[in-house]
This record gives sequence, structure tokens and C-alpha cells, in this order.
Amino acid sequence: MENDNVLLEVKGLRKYFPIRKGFLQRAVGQVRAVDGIDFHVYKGETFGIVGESGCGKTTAARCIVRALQPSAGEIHFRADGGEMTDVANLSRDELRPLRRHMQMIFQDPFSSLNPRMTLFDIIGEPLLVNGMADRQQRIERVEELLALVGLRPEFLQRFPHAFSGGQRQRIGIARALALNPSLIVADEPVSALDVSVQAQILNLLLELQERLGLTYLFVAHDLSVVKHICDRVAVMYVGRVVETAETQQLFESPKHPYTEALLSAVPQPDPTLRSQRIILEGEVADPANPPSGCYFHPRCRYAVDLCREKTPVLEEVAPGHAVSCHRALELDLAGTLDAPVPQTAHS
Amino acid sequence: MLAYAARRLVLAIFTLWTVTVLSFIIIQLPPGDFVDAYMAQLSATQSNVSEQHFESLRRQYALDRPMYVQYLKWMSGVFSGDFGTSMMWRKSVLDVIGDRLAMTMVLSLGAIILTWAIALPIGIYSAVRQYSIGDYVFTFIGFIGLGVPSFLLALVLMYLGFTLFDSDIGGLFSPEYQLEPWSWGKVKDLLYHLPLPAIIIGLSGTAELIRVMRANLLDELRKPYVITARAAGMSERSLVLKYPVRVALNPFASTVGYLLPYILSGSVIVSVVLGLPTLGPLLLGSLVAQDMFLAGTIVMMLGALTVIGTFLSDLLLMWIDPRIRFEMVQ
Amino acid sequence: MQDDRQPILSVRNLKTSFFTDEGIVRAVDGASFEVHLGQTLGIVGESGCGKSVTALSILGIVPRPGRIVEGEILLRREPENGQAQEIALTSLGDSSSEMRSIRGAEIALVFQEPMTSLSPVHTIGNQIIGAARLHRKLTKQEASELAVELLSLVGIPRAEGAIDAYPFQLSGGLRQRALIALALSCDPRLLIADEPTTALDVTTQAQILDLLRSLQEQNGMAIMLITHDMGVIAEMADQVVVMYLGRVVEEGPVDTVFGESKHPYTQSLLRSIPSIHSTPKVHLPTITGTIPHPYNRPAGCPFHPRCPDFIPGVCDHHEPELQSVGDEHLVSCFLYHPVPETSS
Amino acid sequence: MAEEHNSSDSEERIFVAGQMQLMWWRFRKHRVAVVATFVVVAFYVVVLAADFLAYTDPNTTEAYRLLMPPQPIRFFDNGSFRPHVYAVSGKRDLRTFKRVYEADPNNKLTVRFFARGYKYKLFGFIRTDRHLIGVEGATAAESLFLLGTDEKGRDVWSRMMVATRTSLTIGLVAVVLSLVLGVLLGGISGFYGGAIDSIIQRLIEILRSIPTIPLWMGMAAAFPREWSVEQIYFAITIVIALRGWTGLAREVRGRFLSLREEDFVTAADLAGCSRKRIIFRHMIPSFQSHIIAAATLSIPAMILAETALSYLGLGLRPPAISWGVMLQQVQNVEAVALSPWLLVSAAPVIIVTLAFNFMGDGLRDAADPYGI
Repeated sequence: MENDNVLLEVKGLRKYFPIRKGFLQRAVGQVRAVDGIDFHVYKGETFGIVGESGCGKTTAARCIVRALQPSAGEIHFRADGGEMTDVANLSRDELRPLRRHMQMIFQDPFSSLNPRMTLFDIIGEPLLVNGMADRQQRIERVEELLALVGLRPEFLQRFPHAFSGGQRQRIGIARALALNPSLIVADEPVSALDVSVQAQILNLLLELQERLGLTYLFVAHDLSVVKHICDRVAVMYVGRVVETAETQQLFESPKHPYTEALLSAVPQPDPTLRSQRIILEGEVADPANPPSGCYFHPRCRYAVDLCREKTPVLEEVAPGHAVSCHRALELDLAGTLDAPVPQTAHS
Repeated sequence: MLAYAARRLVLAIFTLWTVTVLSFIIIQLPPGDFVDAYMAQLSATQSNVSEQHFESLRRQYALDRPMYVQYLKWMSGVFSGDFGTSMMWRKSVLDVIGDRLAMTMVLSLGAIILTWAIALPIGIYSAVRQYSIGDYVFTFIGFIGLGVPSFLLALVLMYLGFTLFDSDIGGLFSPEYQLEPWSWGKVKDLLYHLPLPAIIIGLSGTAELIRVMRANLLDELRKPYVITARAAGMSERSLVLKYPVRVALNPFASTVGYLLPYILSGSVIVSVVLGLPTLGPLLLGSLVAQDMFLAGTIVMMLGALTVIGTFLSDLLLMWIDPRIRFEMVQ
Repeated sequence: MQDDRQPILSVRNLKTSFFTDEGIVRAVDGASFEVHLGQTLGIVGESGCGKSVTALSILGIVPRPGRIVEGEILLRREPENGQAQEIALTSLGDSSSEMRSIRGAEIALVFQEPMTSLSPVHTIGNQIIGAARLHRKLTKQEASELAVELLSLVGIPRAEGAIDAYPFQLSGGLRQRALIALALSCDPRLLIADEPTTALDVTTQAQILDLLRSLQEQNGMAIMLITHDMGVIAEMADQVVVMYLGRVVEEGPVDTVFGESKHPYTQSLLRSIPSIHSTPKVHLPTITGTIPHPYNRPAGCPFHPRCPDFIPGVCDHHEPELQSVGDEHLVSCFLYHPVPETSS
Repeated sequence: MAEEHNSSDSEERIFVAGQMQLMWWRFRKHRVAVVATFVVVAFYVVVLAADFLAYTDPNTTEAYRLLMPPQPIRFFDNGSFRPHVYAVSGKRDLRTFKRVYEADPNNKLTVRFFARGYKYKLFGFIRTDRHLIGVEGATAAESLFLLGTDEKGRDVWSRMMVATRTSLTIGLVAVVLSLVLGVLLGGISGFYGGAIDSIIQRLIEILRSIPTIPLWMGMAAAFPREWSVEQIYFAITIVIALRGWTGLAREVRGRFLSLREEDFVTAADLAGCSRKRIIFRHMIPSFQSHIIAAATLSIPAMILAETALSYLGLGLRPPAISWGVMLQQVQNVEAVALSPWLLVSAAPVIIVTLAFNFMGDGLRDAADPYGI
């Protein structure tokens, strides 16, 4: 866990969206989509960000690849094994040489591919704009990439409309890999896909990581998927990280009541595991108008007066396990155990 | 809700101001100034007008001062009810316009009401019975309505009226009421003459609105809440009328915003063809005669009518759409 | 007691097709199942499997150009004069008054999109009152009291105020509760919930599923739960129907279907889902290929091009029938029963 | 791991079909739009060959031929194909003082193809005096008036051919002007957003809320009397375009705004594409077809605007010839009643407006071949 191994370090990242109103569209308030988050990602691991809709996970991911300009904070990224660079405040031109090292996979396999371009143009574009001018060379590289993601090289001249959602997601992955990036930010890459196709894409992601030594920042709302693919996880709630730990540890012994409830709410595809769920009261807080103190306190069954008054900070409670909860050390929360799943009979 | 209304009001006032500037530009556009034109006109008919008279006129309209002073002068006159002098008629512009403004409003309002009364049911029918023969027929008629400019329609109808019924369909009054003061009889006569020009003016707008209503409703009919209502056991007829039609009405109501300029435009030119006692023929006459104060005032009044009408329709929309009432506009 | 085992709804060999310009889409192609009072029947399948069309078919509201082409849907009504009444819904006209008196009153629907399943310009109360008064003789006052009662029953806080709220003023979870209140307005005996939690977050989903369960405990209605989420099915259902491309491939009690699944599709599907209990980072067994487009449905068993146990010459030539493989456990697969003599 | 994907040839054809190909397939399904396109093309053929299709100098006045009704063409003479018209003689009715015309069946004037007539330049550079049809070597008294004459004795058919050229090019020029303004301002508005966007949006709202015809009339009335036909022509197009750009600007802005949010645009940004490449390689190709459709739909309004202004006497003025100018002669019911054939120039206005509308409709439907 030396510092050299850190590929990405996010410090105090904030993204506020102004709420505009009136004739002159003056900003009358802010949606604190991402409200000061810190985490780091080691080289070669899969780091998951998980949370419910509106928790800011997608905004955070988009800030990190600088598809959005962060409002505040630092994003240190190590390109090509060199020095760490803060990419949060670089200009467009300064950013360009770094872009190739971090790429993104999108949630929607339909809107993320330009319907007016062929696969060759889509996957070859990053190559072209980054200096690979020779067409033949690009054709070869694109064919190689197609094979890598499990598509036939002959599909080169086809347009995206020829492909199903899962295949389109493969195309998106091929595009992201074109420049040999070290970090891939995957924003809900399987949540728009059918169940039977999800597994194909998850397998592909794992396989590619092994072969190419990729580092993933994996954003998802599906805890089962996160559990399956991530080494370490950060749980977000209303713009903040409430808990971060190694996956196994987080799932086995969560330290934040929100994580506990989240884990308990996931329905399992196994009727023998039906159990009493923790049903959270109320709704996710409004990031434009969050409650006082700990944002989670109105829904927390362990909340005490302190939680209403004071905002907790993310503190390490065990090596590599940080929680933002006043009562983290006193509570004994339930996690999920790795019960051996009865394998379905197969004749 | 108040914020929304205030926003629309500010915009309306701003638009109104732009209209006055544009009207003023139109007054100023022809070469030479008003007094030059007036002089030229007077000297053609009579020659014994003193130079002092012109000088005082020049001073009255601040013609020797910079343009913005002239504008302010004119505007301050407008606020006190003095819109300038019509040289063609040699009296104050307001006197010339007389009740033609009211007539224009009555005609436009009539056209809007007819447009809605025709477009709404046809639009609903076409959407609910999509791809039926009736839908095709109405769509076709709608296209004709879009294709035929209103003044041509007026001409053709006039020709048909003349050849088939030997009657003149022009005018808003029968000859016997033409010069009469207002009476119940005259109002009835007006109502009798109103529908035809109103339909002619409203036709292309009607065609457009049928398309709008049909498209809106088709969108709404595909929404899940229609399935919810259907699954609750509502009959198709009451379901369509209660939910999707009601929802589709909102964008429909906001069409007044562009319908009104459309209708006033149409009314000007149709009035010229049919010789209706509205602002249209007066505007044409004043422009041909370069009677610019009159022309500018009419353009301004027509502009103001649309701005006020649009503002009123915004308020109407606000009243019927809870999403705006509760300030949830995206 | 005998009567209790009688299903409230029986669907037999239901076939619903869409006759489009591009061709005929057989959205539901021979579905048979039964729903019992006080029980939850789960219908599960991926996109295009026909689960939603099945729901619409039962209610007789399949949109054009679709229609039911074959099959029988029997609804058993409350016993009258000691004699249970059976109505064949398929024999009633879609817009007949009998059908309408059943819709909403006997069978109610909760639709998938809480955002758009309620009219945006009518208040919640207005919509519930409207639905309640369709089938019950209530004054406006009574209906409005009922609406408040229903809204608090489904757990909407400050129900008196909520009846005057518009849907956009409520969050997704509350909207879904309001929709359930609307469905309950006429005390239906069968509630069809079509992906009721798909658009919701996990914690809200848990709330809604909990609500459905407690409502069922209270009034003993039957629930037909349609979803693509195997987890939700395992959690909620008593009986399960697994569909693929319009056909029922397997059905039976939930423990049997999940524990001893027989159809290769069900087996592969269950194995391909990562679970928070399974070993992480392992290669998930997958189903090869993608779901075919409904216009190009494969001949024979629709699953054969993706099936690991594909028997050439059999699966691609004959359509398997749904047949018993055990106690209440039905599978439609040639691995378990003989190939028909006559070629189809 | 490789995806098996077997496809038939016809599917393969669709899979490798580009945007234009898909749009064409989709447009082709819209039968009325295809027919309308042929009509529009036919009209523009007339624009290119107006003088060839005319047979009499459209400005030649003939005092003895005022308000002559159309001369029906007869195709067969004693069983053989020989298109001809009867010569017509006019005299003044002494009771009504109107000129009445009588056809003389004994004086048959042969209508020839590729006949010689007045001199002109075909397509602007080929000097010729050949016309599609004509009556050769006829005296002033023996001529062809397919659609009759107007109140100055000019041939309505020939005038209509030339008027078509004027009216249809005005529509095109005005739409090009609007397009330039609209794409420029709409693009700026959508791309930069913020205060610039607000200002342009308010400007558009204001321009759209003012009734167009009075505004146009006011501006058109200010054209100096001494301006040449060409000057007025361009002034008119500018006046029309001043209002016409607003719709297109809105369209462009809306597309820009929604495209900016598309993931594929973000992806291009992340790939390191320059702004210029994102705009020209990703955004513009994505909405150009919509803009073309919107522009097509706005042409009829431009044509109608010119026609209306000219009809009122505020647009093009004689000796310019346009549909509106021709319609000036039917200002009142008497004129319509006495010489209804003068209304004939309303027909092309209506036909071309409809054709553009249908064609635009088809284009709009086909503009996005990738779904909703």
C-alpha cells in the first residue's frame, strides 16, 4: 500500500449545480451533487462507488474524467507511471495529453455511440485524434480491439444500429481501450442491459483487467454487481462518502447504518434466504436542501441528538476502513455472510 | 406562480417597448421627414400654407433634434393619447382609427374562438381515430388549409359568392347598417357577417392547431397513465376526455402565443381583400400614401394587441397547468 | 377447503400477437398459469419475453395492433348463492361493460412507471376518487374519505393533504404508493403489479415490496408480480412462471424453480446473476448470444440457439410443450419429455 | 467469447447503411412526400427554363387583346394530330363597352414545338429564340393565349412562367439567408449558453410575437420608388429573412443543447477531440437533416410572404413579374368575376406551398432514422 501504488487520489471533490430562477436566471441556490469526497484508487484494482439515485456517484465519476468541471477539490492522477498531476484545474489544452490515460464506459449503450459513424470511425476516432494518421494502421488496431472485446473484425463497416445493447456496450469498451488507458471509469456499465447479457459484460471487464492490467473506477447502484467485481468500495449518500472499505469487509461488517440498510434491502435470487429486512423510513434527502448534521439521521434508526447537530467526518475505524458516523465504534451492524449458495441442479 | 407571472409580465413590457421602437423605425424609414412629405402633399393640392406652420410642426415633432429625442417626444405623446397627425386625413391619428381597433379585436377574437372550436374536436377525433378515413380526410383538409394563403381563399370565396349566390361577401355590415350608430340590430348584423371572414382568417391557424392537437394527444395517449385509467375500468370515451385531452390542452393553450400574431397578420391582408372596416385597409392605405404616423401607430397597435393577448394566454396557461402554478417549470 | 385450492384466475394457452407492418410479433405464445387468492404469482423474464403483454391481455387492454388470438382466461368470482361464478374474460368484448366492471374492481393494475402512470394535471385525490366511483356507489364525500383512508393505508404521510397534491409534488416512492392506493380503491381480489419497483432505488424498493406483502396479509388478495429481477421474485413469489420470447419455459413453486430448476434457460439465468453471497471475481457462467429480435423468432424452441443442451434436429424443429416434471413443476423442454411423433 | 451473429444479406445491407441511405429508405415510404418532391422539382425545372416554356415576351402589351379569355388548344384536325388554336378577333360591345372575343374556326393557327419566338438566353448563357411551343410567323392578331391575357393584354401563360422563376427563387434566397442567420445565432446561443443565449432567446421571442405582415408591410413601404427591380428583390428577401431565421435558430439551439448532453459527444471529448471536430464531426452531422427539413418547411412561408406583399403593392413592382404581382390585378370582386382566369396564378402558389409542406413533412419524418 505504498504511495507509489496509488493511481488516482481524489481530495475534497465538490460539484455544485446552481439552481437558476427568474427572468435573469440568477442562481438562487445550489444542488450539492458532490459535497466534498475523498478517496484513492490503487493501480490494478477495481474501486466501486455505490449509492442510490441522486447520491452524486455519476457526477463524481464525470468530474474525475473531467467531462464536468469540478467546483472545488483536487484530482491527482498518475499518468504512465510518472508523477501525480492534479487534473482538476487543468485547461482543455493542458488536459489533452492526459486524456488518453483515463477513459470512460457509459451506462446507455444507445446514446453513447454516434449513430452516424461506423464502428471503424467510432473506435478509430481516439486513435486518429491522438496522432495515428495512417488508415491501414488504424484499421488493424480497430480490428484487434474488436477481437479483444469479442466482436468479429468484419463488423468494421457496420453502424451501431446493427447491434444489440450488449454488443454496443462491447463497442463502447473497445473505444475506451483504444488508447491503452490505465484508468477506466465505468459508469453503471451493465445496468441498462438484460440480466443474461450483464454477466457477459462483467466477465469481459474482469478478463480485460487481467490481460491489460487495467484499473477500474466502477460506479453502480447494484450491490451484487459491486460485490462481484470490486476490490474496494465507497458508499455514497447525498453527495458524501459515508463508508469506504475493502469489499469483503464492507459487506461482512458494515460500520455505517446506511450501508447496513442498503445491504439488507437487496433482494437475493434465492428464496431460502428470505429474511427480515431493514426497511428505511422516508426518502433520500434532497441535495438542494439537506438536513442538518448527518444527512442520514432522519432515516437512521440509531440516530441520537449528536447526529442531528454535528456533521460526522470520514474517519478510519480499522485499517483501510473509514466511516462517517458518530456511532461507528459503538454499533454492531449486520452484514451479509458468504453463505454457500446451493448450486442449481444441472442434468 | 407569482414569479412566473412577473417574468412573463417583464417580458411582455420589454416586447411592448421593442414594438414601439420598431414602429418608430417604420415611421422614420421613408426618405425625408414627415413635414417634407406633408409639404409635398399640401403643395400638390393647395399652395397657401405658411412656412411658419411647417416650422411649428417641425418643432412639435422635434424633427430638428436627435432621433432618440424624437422617439421620446412621440412616446410621451402616445402616453397622453396623442399618436400624431395623419396627413392623409388631416386629423389626429386616433380619430382616423376610430372604432377600427375594436373591430380588429372583435374579428381576431372571433377567428381565435372559431379556430379553437374547429381545431379542438377535429384534433381529438384525428388522434383517437388515428389512420381512420376521417383522420385522413381531416389531415388532407388541414394540409389544404396550410397551403392556401388566406387572401387567396378570400378571393376565391368572393368569386364563388359572386357567381353562385350573386352576393358580395365582403364587409362586416349590411349596407343598411354601414353608417348607422351602434344598436342591437347592428350588433346582430355584425355577428351575422363575422363568421365567414373569421373562418378565412383562421383557416391556416386551424390547420396548424389540428396538427398540434393531434400530435399532442397522440403523445399523451401513449403515456402509462392512460393504461392506468383503462385498467381501472374507465370507458374509453370518458377516459380520453378526462385525462389525455386535459393534459394535451396545456400545450394547446400556449399556442395562443403564436396563433395571435398569425391571426392578426392574416386579418390585415384578408381585410384588405374583403374591404373590412378594420385596421388592415387603413394600414395599407397609409403605407401607400407614406402617411407614416398613422402607419406606425397601426403597426404599434397590432403589436401591442399580440403582446397583451400572449400575456393573457400565459396567465391562462398558468391557471390551467398545476405544474406551472406550483413552479415546477423545467 | 376444496374451494380454497380453486384458482381465482386461470390462464390457458394464451396467445397474443401484434400485427405490425413489418410482420407478426407473437408477444405471448401459449402461456398457461393459475393465480390463487392470498398468494403471489411471479412472472419473470427478460425484455421481450411477453410478461407485460400477458398482464395487458388479462385486463383486455392490449393496444392495437395487438390482440389475443387464442386461449382462455377464466376469472372465478366471489361465490354467489353458494355457487362460484366463472367468467371467461376472453369471451367478453374488450370495451364491453362487463369487462369494464371487472377491470379495476376485480383485477387492478399497478404499472411500472411511477413518474408517468398518474395524470400530471389531476390531483392524486381526484384520480383515486374517479376510480373508486366507477365501480362503487359512493358520494363524492364518501369517496374522498375513502381516498384519505387508502392513502394512509399505503403509508403516505399526512394523507388528508396528499389527496390535493399533484403527482409531480411527490417523490418516486410516494407516487408508487399513491398508484397502489388507486389500484386498491375498489378492493380488487387480484392485483397485477408490472415491474412495480424497477424505477425505484433499493431502499425504496424494499419499502414497496414490504407494503405489498402486508397488504396481501391484510386483505388476502392475489398478486401477480411481473419483473425481470430474480431477486424480487425469490423474495416475494409463492409460484413462479419463467418466460422467454413469449413462451412459458418453466413454472412451479418458488423453491422448486429456484432450487431445482430444470429448464436450461432458468438454470443459466440463475447462474449468471452475481449475488452478494457468491464468490467475487469468478467467471460467471453466461448465456451465449443475445435475445433475438421478436420479428426473427427462431423456429422450434425459441431458446435453442442459445441453449447449452441444444439437441440438433429436435429443438430447432419442434416446439416443446409445457409438461409436468414433478409436483406442480412444469417445464417446456425436450430434455424431459419425448419429441412429438408428428412433425410440426 | 466471440459473438455469433449470422445475418442475411438484406440485414447486412441495413447494418452497413449510412445515415443518408437510411433516411432515403425512410423517406421513400412516405409516398405523398415523394410525389411532392417530384412536383417541387418540376417547379424548379420551370425556374431554370422559364423563357423556354414561355412563348410570348411577358412584357409585351397588346392594346387589342385586353382581358382575353384562354384559348382552348385543339389537338386533332380532321383526324390527324395537329395541335392548333382558332384565331380570335375582338371587338367592342357597343352596349357594355367591353371587348368581346370571337373565335374563328376557319382560321386555324398551328401550334408548333420548338417554335421561334422572342430572343432570350437559356439558363442565362445560351442565346436562342426557340421555345417549347409557339405559333410561328403569326401577326399580332393571330397569336396563342393559352391562359388568356391580363388587363394590359399580356399573355398570362408566359408571364406565369417568368413569375414562377421570380417567386421560387425569392423563397430560396430568403431561406438561405435565414439559414445563415439562424444557424449562426442559434449555434452561438446553444453552444455558449449563459447571457448570450438569454439575449438571443429574448430577441427571438420578441420577433416571433410581432405580427409579421404589418411589420413586413411597414418595412417594404419604405423601399424608395426609384429602386431597381433587383434592389427591391433583394430588399424583400432580406425583410422576409429577418423574421424567418428565428424558427431555424430555435431548432439549431435546441439540437445543440440536447446534443451537448449526449454521451457520444462526451465520449468524443474524452477521446481528445478538439471543439472544432466535436462540432463538425459529431454535432452538425447529427442535426443537419433536421435543419434541412425545417428549412424546407419554412420555404412556403417565404413564398407566401412575397406573394402577399406584392399582391398588396408593397413588394415587387412592375415591370418585375411574380405570382403576387400578377394577382394584383384581381384586387376586387369585379375583376375576379369578369376575368376569372386571372386567378390562375393562385394555383401555382397553392400547389407549390402544399408540395413543400408535404416534402418537408416527409423529410422531417426521415430526418432521424435512428428512432424517436
